[in-house]
Order: sequence, then C-alpha cells, then structure tokens
Amino acid sequence: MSERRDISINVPVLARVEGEGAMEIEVRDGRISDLKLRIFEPPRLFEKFLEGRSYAEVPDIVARICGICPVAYQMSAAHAIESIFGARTTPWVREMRRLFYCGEWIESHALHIHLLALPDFLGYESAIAMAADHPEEVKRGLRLQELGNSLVRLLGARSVHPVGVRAGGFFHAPRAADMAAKLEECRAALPEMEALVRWVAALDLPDDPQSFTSVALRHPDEYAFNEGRIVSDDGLDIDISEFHQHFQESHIPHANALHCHLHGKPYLVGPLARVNLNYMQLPEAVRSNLEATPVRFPSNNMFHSALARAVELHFALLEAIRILENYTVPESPYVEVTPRAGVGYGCTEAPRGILWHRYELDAQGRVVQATIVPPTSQNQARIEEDLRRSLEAMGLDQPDDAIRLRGETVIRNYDPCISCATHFLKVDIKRE
Amino acid sequence: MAEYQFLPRQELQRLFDRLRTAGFHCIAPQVRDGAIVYDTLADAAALPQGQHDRQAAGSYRLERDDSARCFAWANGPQALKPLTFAPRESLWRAEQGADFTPAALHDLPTAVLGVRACDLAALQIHDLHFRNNDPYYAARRERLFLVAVNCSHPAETCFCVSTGDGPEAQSGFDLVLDELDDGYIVRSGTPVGGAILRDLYLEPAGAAQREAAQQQNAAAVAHQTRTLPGRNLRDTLFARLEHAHWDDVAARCLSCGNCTAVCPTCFCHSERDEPALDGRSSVHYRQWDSCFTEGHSYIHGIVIRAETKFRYRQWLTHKLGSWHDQYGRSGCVGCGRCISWCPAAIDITAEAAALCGS
Amino acid sequence: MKPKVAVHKFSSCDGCQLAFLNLGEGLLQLNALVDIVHFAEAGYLNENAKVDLAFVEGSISTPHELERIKHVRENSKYLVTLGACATAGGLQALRNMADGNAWLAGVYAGPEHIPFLPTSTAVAQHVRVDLELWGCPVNSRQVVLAVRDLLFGVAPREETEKVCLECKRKGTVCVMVTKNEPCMGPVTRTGCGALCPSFGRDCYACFGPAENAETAALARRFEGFGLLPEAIAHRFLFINNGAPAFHAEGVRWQEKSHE
Amino acid sequence: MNAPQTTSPAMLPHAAEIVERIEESPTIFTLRLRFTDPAVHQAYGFVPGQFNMLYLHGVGEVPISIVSDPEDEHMYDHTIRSVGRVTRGLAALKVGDRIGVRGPFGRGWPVKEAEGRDVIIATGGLGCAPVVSVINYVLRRRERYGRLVIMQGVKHAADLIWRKRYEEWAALPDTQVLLTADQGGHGWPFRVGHIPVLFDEAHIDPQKSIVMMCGPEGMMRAVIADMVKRKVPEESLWLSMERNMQCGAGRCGHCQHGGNFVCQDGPVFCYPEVKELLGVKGF
Ligand SMILES: Cc1cc2nc3c(=O)[nH]c(=O)nc-3n(C[C@H](O)[C@H](O)[C@H](O)COP(=O)(O)OP(=O)(O)OC[C@H]3O[C@@H](n4cnc5c(N)ncnc54)[C@H](O)[C@@H]3O)c2cc1C
Ligand code: SF4
Ligand code: SF4
Ligand code: SF4
Repeated sequence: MSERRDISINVPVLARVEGEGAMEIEVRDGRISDLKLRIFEPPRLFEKFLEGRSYAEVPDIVARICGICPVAYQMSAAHAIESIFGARTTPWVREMRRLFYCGEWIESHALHIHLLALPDFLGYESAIAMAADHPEEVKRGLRLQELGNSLVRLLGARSVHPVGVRAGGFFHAPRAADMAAKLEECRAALPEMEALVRWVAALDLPDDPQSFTSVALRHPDEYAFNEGRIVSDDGLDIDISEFHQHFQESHIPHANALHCHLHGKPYLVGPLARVNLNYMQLPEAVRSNLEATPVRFPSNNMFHSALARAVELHFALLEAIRILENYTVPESPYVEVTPRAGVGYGCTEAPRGILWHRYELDAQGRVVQATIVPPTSQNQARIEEDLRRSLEAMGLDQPDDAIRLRGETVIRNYDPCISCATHFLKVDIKRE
Repeated sequence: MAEYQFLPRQELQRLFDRLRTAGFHCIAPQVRDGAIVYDTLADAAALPQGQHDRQAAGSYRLERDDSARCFAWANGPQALKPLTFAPRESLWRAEQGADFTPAALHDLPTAVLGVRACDLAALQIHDLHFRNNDPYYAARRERLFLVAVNCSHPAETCFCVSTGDGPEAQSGFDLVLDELDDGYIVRSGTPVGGAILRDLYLEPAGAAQREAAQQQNAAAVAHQTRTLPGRNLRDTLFARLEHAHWDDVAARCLSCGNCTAVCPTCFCHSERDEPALDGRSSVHYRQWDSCFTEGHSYIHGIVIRAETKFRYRQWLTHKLGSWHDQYGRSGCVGCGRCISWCPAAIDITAEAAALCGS
Repeated sequence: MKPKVAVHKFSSCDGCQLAFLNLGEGLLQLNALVDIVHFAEAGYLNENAKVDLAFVEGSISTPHELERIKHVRENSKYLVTLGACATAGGLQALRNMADGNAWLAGVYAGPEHIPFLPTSTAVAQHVRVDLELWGCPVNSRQVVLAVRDLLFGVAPREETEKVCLECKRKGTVCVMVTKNEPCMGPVTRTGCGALCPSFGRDCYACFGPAENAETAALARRFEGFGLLPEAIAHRFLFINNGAPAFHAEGVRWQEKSHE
Repeated sequence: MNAPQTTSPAMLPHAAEIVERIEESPTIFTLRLRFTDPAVHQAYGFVPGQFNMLYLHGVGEVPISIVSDPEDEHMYDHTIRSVGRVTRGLAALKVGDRIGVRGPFGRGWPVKEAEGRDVIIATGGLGCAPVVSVINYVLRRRERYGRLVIMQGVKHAADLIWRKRYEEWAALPDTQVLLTADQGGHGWPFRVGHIPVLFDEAHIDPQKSIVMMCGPEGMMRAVIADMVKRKVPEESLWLSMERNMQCGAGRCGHCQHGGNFVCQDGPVFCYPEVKELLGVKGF
C-alpha cells in the first residue's frame, strides 16, 4: 500500500564518516523537493596559512588536513614541489612512495569496509556492536588496518601525520631487516585478503545500476598511485596541470565545501572509478581471484565500491609484497632539491580518489599561493545525485527509518572524508 | 707467552671470531647517522676504518680518509653506559592481587671492542654505585668482556688527562690494544682475557712497536688542551653557590638533559608503571632520568629545582663536587661528551673555570 | 556499572580519534571496559548524553562549537582534550595571527555560510579541562594510559619532560649536533617516542611545549646556525602556535623579522 | 649509626594485605598491613623513622614512614595523607585489598643515642607521621628515657589530628604536650603562632636533650635556629628530610641532597650532616 505523504528527514550528524556532515531530505508530493548533504565541518583555511611558509614545511602542514589520508596530502605536495624545482627523484624513492601509498590504502580501505560500511550491510549501529556476532570479520578488519598502518610507519614513523616525507624523497630509509620482517607479515596476510574479496562479493549489496562518469589517474605502465594523466570513461585524458580547464569548483550555500563538476556534471572518483577505469592494470592474481566471483568490472552498481575497495586491498598488498621483495637500502633516501620560483601541480590517488594540488612558490621556495582539491568535494555532487536516485528508486513510501538508513548507506558507501572536503574554502566565497 | 703481543690488522677478524666461539655477543664501534656508535658487529670490515671525528662544543662531524686505522677517533655519543645501565628496562611485573614477578636478568655474555679509558673509569664508578645494589646492573656487568683500545686521537673536547682517567687504559679491561699503522699491540688484563689471547697464537710485539705505542700515547696526552681547574672542586663549588655565573649558564642552557644522558657516569633514573588496558597486569620499569627534569626534584606541591639555574647547579655541583663525598672522586672522567652533545654548546670545563676562577 | 565515555569532534582533521580506532583489538577490549555512548566516527550517536569521561578532539572555531563545548562540559564529569587542536588551538590557530581581516572578510560574506569565529582556540580557553593530552596527533599509548588511570580511579600522569631525553634513551644520534638542524626537541614535550630525530630530521614540536621550555635560548642557538628571524618565528609558530610559550617566542622573532 | 636492615633493599615488592583502615581525618588515614607471606612477615623488622615504598597496582610507588612499633610483630602501620596520584588511590582501598611493600629503607631515629636523655619532639604541619613512631617507641620503653616533650604546630586548628591521643600523652608522667596553630579559631585551647612560641614553655635542658623534628624545612630551620640559640649542641638535633624517591635504596639519584642520598643516608639526619645545604634554595 502506498500513500503519498510529505516527509522531512534530518540526520544532524552522520555517523561512521570521517568529519562532520548532515543529511536533509524533504519530500513533497511523493517527490524529493530538497536534498542536501550538508557539510558543517568548520573550514580551517589551510591554503591561506600555507602562504609564506617554506616548501620544506609543506608536507608537515598539509598532512594535518586529514588524519585518515595524510599520506595522500604529502605525496601530492611533494610531487608538486619537485616539479617546480625540477628535481628528479630516484627509482628507489618512486617505489617507496608506492609502498607508502599501499600502506595508506590498506589502512583506509580496511577501516572503511569493516568499521564504517559493513555495519550497514549486516544491520548494526557500529562495528564494535557487530563484533559480538561477527568477531572474526571485525578482527580481520582491525588486523588489516594495523598492517596498513605498520607499512606507513616504516617510512613515516607513525601512521597519522607521518614524519618521513620531504621534497626529494624520504628522510629515512628503513632497515633491510625491518623490511624483510614486514614482507613475511604481508605474505601471511595474502590468503586472508583473497578471501576478503570473495566474501565482499558475496555480500547482499543493493543492486542499483545507474550511470555516472568515473575519473581517475591513469599511468601507462602500472595501476596509478602517484603519477599519470587524469582520465574519464567518457574520453577525458588530460595532463594534471589542465585540471581547471575541465573541472569547475563552486561554492554551494549548504556546505562548507566546494562542489566540483566535470564539464558542468557530477562525476565519481575513488576505488570504483579507479577499478572501472584501470581494471586491466590490476595484477593477474587480483583479476583471477575476482573472476571467481559473479561480479564484473567496470560496474555501474555504486555499491560495488565496497568490492572495489576489497579489490584494491588485494592489489595494494600484492604491490607491497613486490616492493618489499626487491628492497635494498639506498645510498640516500632522497635527492637534494634546490628551490626556484614557479608553479607546479601534484595529483595522486588518495584512498578516496584523486587529490589535486597546485602551488606557486617564490625563489626561496616559499608558498605564494596554494590550491588543493580533495576527493570528497569532487564526489559531493555525485553523492547528492545518487541519493536522489537511490531513494526514489527504493520508493519514498517506505518508512522514514528505512529512507534514512538507505540515505546514510548511500553516503557512507562513498567513504566521504568530510574533514578534507572543507579545508579549501576560498577566502573569496562570493562567487556563487 | 709474552705480555705484549702483536695482532696484524688483517687478522683482526680472528679476534671477533675467537670471541664469538667463546660464546660472546660482539659489540663494536661503527658509523651510523653521522656518528660512531656501539652496536652488534661481527665483521671487522665494518669497523669505522679511516674515520675521524671533529668535535667542538655542540658539534660533532665525521670525516673519512684512506687511513687503514679503525680506531683513529675519540668517543661518540655513547659507549658502555647503555649496555650496563639500560636506557629503559622492566624491573618487575605485577598481577592484580599483588603478585610480583621479577624481570629476567639480561645475561647474554657480551664482548665490547674498542672501549676507551674514560669509559672504563666511568664503569668503575658505576660499579661502586650499582653493583652491590642492583641485580639488573650486576647481571649485565658480570657478563661483559672488555677489549680496550688506547686512545690515540683525542678530540678537541677531551680532557681525560686532566681528570687522570686516560688516554691510556689503566685497568678494568680484559684485553687492551694499541692501534699502530699495521696492527695492534695486545695485552691481557684478566685471566679470561689471557685465555682468549693465548688462543690467537700471536707473535710477541717488537720493541719498535712498543716504542711507537708509547710515543702515540704521549702524543695523545700532549694533544689535549681542555682541563678542569682541579681534581677536587668540591669545596670551591659549594663555596660559590651564589656565584653570578650560574645565571650566565642558565641563560644558555636548554635544560634538555642531553649532558646527563651522554655522561657515562650519570646514574639517575625514574621508575614508572605501565599497566595493560584491562588493568590486570602492569609492568614496572625504570628509565634514564636527568636532574634537568622537573620530575627529578618534585615532591608533592613543590619542584625544588624549578629553574634551569638550579638544575645546572645541581648537575655541576654533584658531578664535580658532591661526587667526592659519595664515591671518593669526581664524577667526571673527562670524556668530553657533555660538551660535544650539548645542543647549546655549553662547555663544562669553561663553566667550571668561570665558577672556580678567583 | 561501566563508566560512560564520549568522543566529541570539533575543528580538526580527525587524526586524534584514530588513537582509538587504531587500537586494533584493544578497541574491543576498551568497549568491554567502558560504555561508549558517543563517538560519531565509530557509529555511536548520543551527543547530549551525560558521561563520566569525555574526550574532545578539535579546536573551537565557530559560534556553534562555542555553544557545544559548554554542553559537553556540563554533561561530562571528566573532560580530556585530545591533541594539539583541542589543547592549543591547532595549526589552524595561525589564523588568530592573521593581520587585519584580510583572511576572514570573505568568509563572512557567504550569507548562508555557517558563521565562523575569527579565532581557533583551545578548549581550556572556554571551559574547565581536567586533563590535556598533547600531540598532533595523540597516540594510542597516551589515550590508553589516561583511560587506564581513570579506570583505576587515579589522576593520569602528565608527561612533561623533553623530547631530547627520549631521543637519547633510544640511542638516536642528535641531529642538532651532527647537522645543525633546528631541532625543537629541547623545548618539546615528550610522548611521541622522539620519532623525528630517529628519522634523521629535526623535531617540529608537534607535542607542544615541555615544562621549563627554554625557548629563548633555543631560538638564539638557531640564530647561531644562520636561521633568519622569519624562519625562527616559523619554528615556534607551527603546529602548536597557540601554546603560550611558543606563541610568545614566535611573535618575538616575527617582530624582529619585520624590523 | 646504621639501622638494621633485616631485608636487603629489595627490588621486588612483597604483597601485603590491608587488615584495618583507620580514618584519621578527612584526608589522613592509616593502613595496617600484614604481609601475605607469613615468612616475610616474620622476617620483617625496622626501626622508627624508617620507611617503606608502598605500591598501588598499576599506578606506582610512594615512600611512607612506618608508624607502628618495631616490636609489635602483628601489623605494620602507615599513616598517609592523600595529596596526589598514588596517595589518593591508596586512600580508596578497603580492608582485604592488597598492595605491594618494599622496605624498610633508610636510617631511622637515634633511639639508642637518646636513651637516658630528654626527648624533644618538634613537628610541623602534617609532618607528624614519622615521629609518631618514635613517640610510641619512647612511651613503650618509658624507663629508658628522660622527659618527653612533644611539640606540634599546625597551620589551621582543623589540621590537628589525633587530638585525643595528644590529650592521653599529656596525661602521662614526665610528658609534656604543647600544641600551636598558626590560625587558632573557636574552641582552640592551645597556643596560636609558629612553633617557636612553644619553646619557652618546653623546659629544655640543652645538655640533656635530644631533639627530633619533622615537617616543612622552613619550620625545622626555625626550630634549629632557636635550639642552637638555647645552646643545644648541633649533634643533638635530628631531623627527617623529604625528597623525591623512586627506588628507596640509593640508586635512582632523585633524593640527593648534596652528597647525601636521603633515602639511604637519611631520611633521619643529624643536623651537622645536612647543615651545609639546609635551606639553600635548589637543593
Ligand atoms: C622518607 C619519606 C617518608 C614519608 N612518609 C610519609 C608518611 O608517613 N605519610 C605521608 O602521608 N607521606 C609521607 N611522605 C610523603 C609521601 O611520599 C608523598 O606525599 C607521596 O609521595 C605523594 O605521592 P602522590 O602520588 O600521592 O602525589 P603526587 O603529587 O601526585 O606525586 C607524584 C609522584 O611524585 C613523587 N612524590 C611526590 N611527593 C613526594 C614526596 N614528598 N616524597 C617523595 N616522592 C614524592 C612520588 O613518586 C609520587 O607518586 C614521605 C616521604 C618521604 C620521602
Ligand atoms: S661530565 Fe661531561 S666530560 Fe665529564 S664524564 Fe660526564 S660527559 Fe664526560
Ligand atoms: S636530535 Fe633533537 S631531540 Fe634529539 S637530542 Fe638532539 S636536539 Fe634533542
Ligand atoms: S619528534 Fe617532535 S615533531 Fe616529531 S613526532 Fe615527536 S614531537 Fe612531533
């Protein structure tokens, strides 16, 4: 029995997301009249206080934008700075940056799958509550999260706001014995990771095909982390410096964040976008493990984001193993850089999608101007678009609680990182 | 067997091997992060060959040349202290309900190569302080086999001649080496050392070699320029507790405690509990502390030495003064570490001179 | 009855909360010892519940946060600040020093924009704080020890000594002495495990000022290394720029750099 | 003079059970302890003025004087003021709870030297705990000692604990009890002012007396100055000192006062031993 009614759903604080956001849905006459992913996390104006600081301080400053993906911030910044200085890093540095990123992906994806998203699919308020009935799943998540953290620690000393990154490379090269020990740990985790992919594929995820544009980095030789061109599944293929010629940021009144559109339309970044775009660059072992399941990529089911995360976990672990197997202690863990004035760009794949930086430095290497576009503000328009569709598809005659839960589930599925999203408000926000 | 024997440099590895077959874990100097540090080493090739140090107040740099010598440098930041008086170690474990289990004693037989005279002197001081009073120290200490190397290249910061503790090792070693251009004159100081030496089947050292070693020692003595204003400054210092110079040092001192941490005779430590999250068990450990911390002189509601001036004064009057009351000698063996490793470049010899001058 | 615990978030990067979420199985153990009633990121929402112990992450930077922190205080028996933002205003407190309104004028311009305070300040500037945990971020060891002590019914032990001592206990070679790096270790509070020097770099004071921080003597030493006044000011006006000891020293050198 | 050390300065605590807990005042309580292991209990011995390191599970250790009589082999009593982290935690313990005990440590009061002499006790603030043991000791062996004069100064009248006990002591022959408070107040029958106001009443025979004092250093210095003025030889003046203690056995270095380790060479010192630095700020 369906009945037309007006609904007003207000979730003042979204649980199990990073940062502070809210959801507001108004339904009039059986149609969604208003829908907002409200972001009220206060802006912290990072771009502003980067100005005047030395390039050497930038990695430590931008890490503080986000406690969940500090590695991503440090990586994008280091690349941008090096491009200005014309510094060429060594193959060792390149590999270690990939390893560093593997750690962050493993930590972040494991945390999201198990602690943030899974309770939605298994019907719990929190992972901790879920642990009573599903102790093994929760413990697995915690274990993998710690494995990721420990990889970050090898190069960063700690997993949150690591201290090991500098322009030109790393401050410190891990000892061979520590890397060998970590290799063993990673190898031991492999069967678990393969099983995780199959397990997520077997979860009863909502099946809700929709059309959207995926955007990610692509590199000719590898599944992209740090380097590549920005591509989309409708033909975009640009250098990272051309970002603003195609992507527009605008401030919308209900969010302390900027929305970003590609050619005026919402788009998706993050694991599902990456797997959709770069599937063939995943190692054979990842693909064959996945092919034992019924799911195929590219996928137009947004809820396959969870599976894409599991797939990337598997990939990141294999990649870490590969890098650890070939590890040698270098002469120096960094190349010296010499400051010079210029403009440079960095774009790398944060766990949640491309993280784009632009810096203008003066001759001493001090920041004149900085612009940072984080993944969550890129996804925000897409989230709202998805919310609208998903809720209408589910049926607005459902009980409020079901609508609310579905709405939250949709949002959480994007793993929004709201703290990141808010720190880039332009000082001049009158441009709406 | 001749008292002085000769070990050619290319055979130095045999000493390592012999010690290892005798069951010792070998610790020896090596370069790490721009300094000479003591750590596990089984391979003579990894010794700091050709390395030289340049030390000044607040500054330490290594340089390398093609010299074949492996011990042509003065002490780095640490040597024996962390091996006997551990920077942090657990003493016991408590289970709820007050069951106490002592921590296992660290009893791995350990041989240290390249010990300097100042550190041997410092060890003797620590023995007086800890040995009868502390099973953890005693266990580590008892298992030490010490191979001294007479110091041929004192740093600018060294003043062991002034304190009477070097540069030539006088006692407390199992073996002692003089490094010459082509090898080492070796002599044993204990029966255990003698047994190891015997098994190396070395030739006696020649008269010319012994003569070269003596000259080298004399040159090392002559090289030292820093001095303390006296062997026993106890009464002088305690008569000058209100000297204006204490304020002068305090304006430079960071109160960071680095001097006490590198000093081979400083023995202060604090004790802590670190309980498990569930609270059922707790580890009681001790760790190096320093008279430059507030916790050192805290009693409920009062910090007796809240100001840096009092902390520095406590350190210096203890080290060069009240140490005489406690252990019959000064607490300084002239290693110069507190000078080099002070991030603020404070120099104990200069401060002592300023305070004790007329 | 298990004590009730809340974790509140204010203006921050969420990194300090990870001290809980990164506990591994300790997180489940913690849940067995206390009743977590509010912790949005972990899935618990009951912001206005009365609790025995509240952890606050983040600085106070909006009028709404100013209100909220008062409620948190009223609802909590024991309030612990978690990290540099909550304890000293965080890196974002740099905006407190921005000259004129140049930074902020535009921010107020957005009509529907959430109002925004001109300053980012420490929780203790607004309400009573029972314990401050320093660090950017705090680590799991710190929160576990604090929770444990509170469960034992004793005051948590404050770590106030300097990074240098820990650096030496670890056998790390001093970067100031061997490389003239402008290390903040001699004035910075311990607790991180002296991570930066062990990676061959200078400490940048993310754990805030230690007791008896001799900032003036250290700044002069940096000057001796050849640092310009602006660079010296930046050493102090960084992660914990709002901590009084650092703020005062930083401002002194900033003024010198304008001379 | 070296106190007998019946146990070595052990590194490891022994478990002891709280057999009785006496509330002395809102912030002061006494724990009567019995070692769980009868053999340990049996072997344990001390002299008045020595102290134990009491360990609260998972929290830490604090030095606390032993106030019971060495010949009372039933219990070991500690009177504790809850001031901070560990002592407040100890205050919350109940009968039957267990704590850890290491000791006894240090050098106690000169009870042997004092035999045949007048014993003058001067305590200030809440520093009375360490001397209670010596008072009890003398009273139990009354015939061995001359006059007993007990002088106690407190800040506020309300700080005085054991008022009843003082009254009982005052009633004993050859025993004088003199009390003063910096701030008296209603119902305070005793003197008002700092402790030296009591000395004129105390009938001190300089050559026959031995003075034992305990309390804040400022107060002890005032007592010393006055006693020296009254021609009491410096060798007859004894005081108990307090410094931070981590190990209790002369290892950790925290309690150093010049060349003395307060935990081992003290806490009870004869005045000339500490004269040089007593009152010098920073030592
Ligand atoms: C020889 C000796 C005998 C004592 N006898 C008694 C007694 O009989 N009754 C009594 O109530 N108190 C006594 N005290 C004082 C008692 O040790 C302190 O009050 C107690 O250590 C405070 O600990 P806390 O953790 O509660 O205080 P906090 O202020 O929280 O102190 C933290 C820590 O600092 C150290 N510390 C603080 N104050 C002192 C202090 N005064 N002496 C040594 N270490 C300290 C301890 O390790 C303590 O745990 C004695 C002290 C000494 C040195
Ligand atoms: S005081 Fe200085 S020179 Fe003397 S032994 Fe200690 S560290 Fe060496
Ligand atoms: S590296 Fe820094 S923290 Fe470590 S001892 Fe040197 S100055 Fe102190
Ligand atoms: S060494 Fe300094 S900057 Fe580095 S983590 Fe520790 S406190 Fe923070």
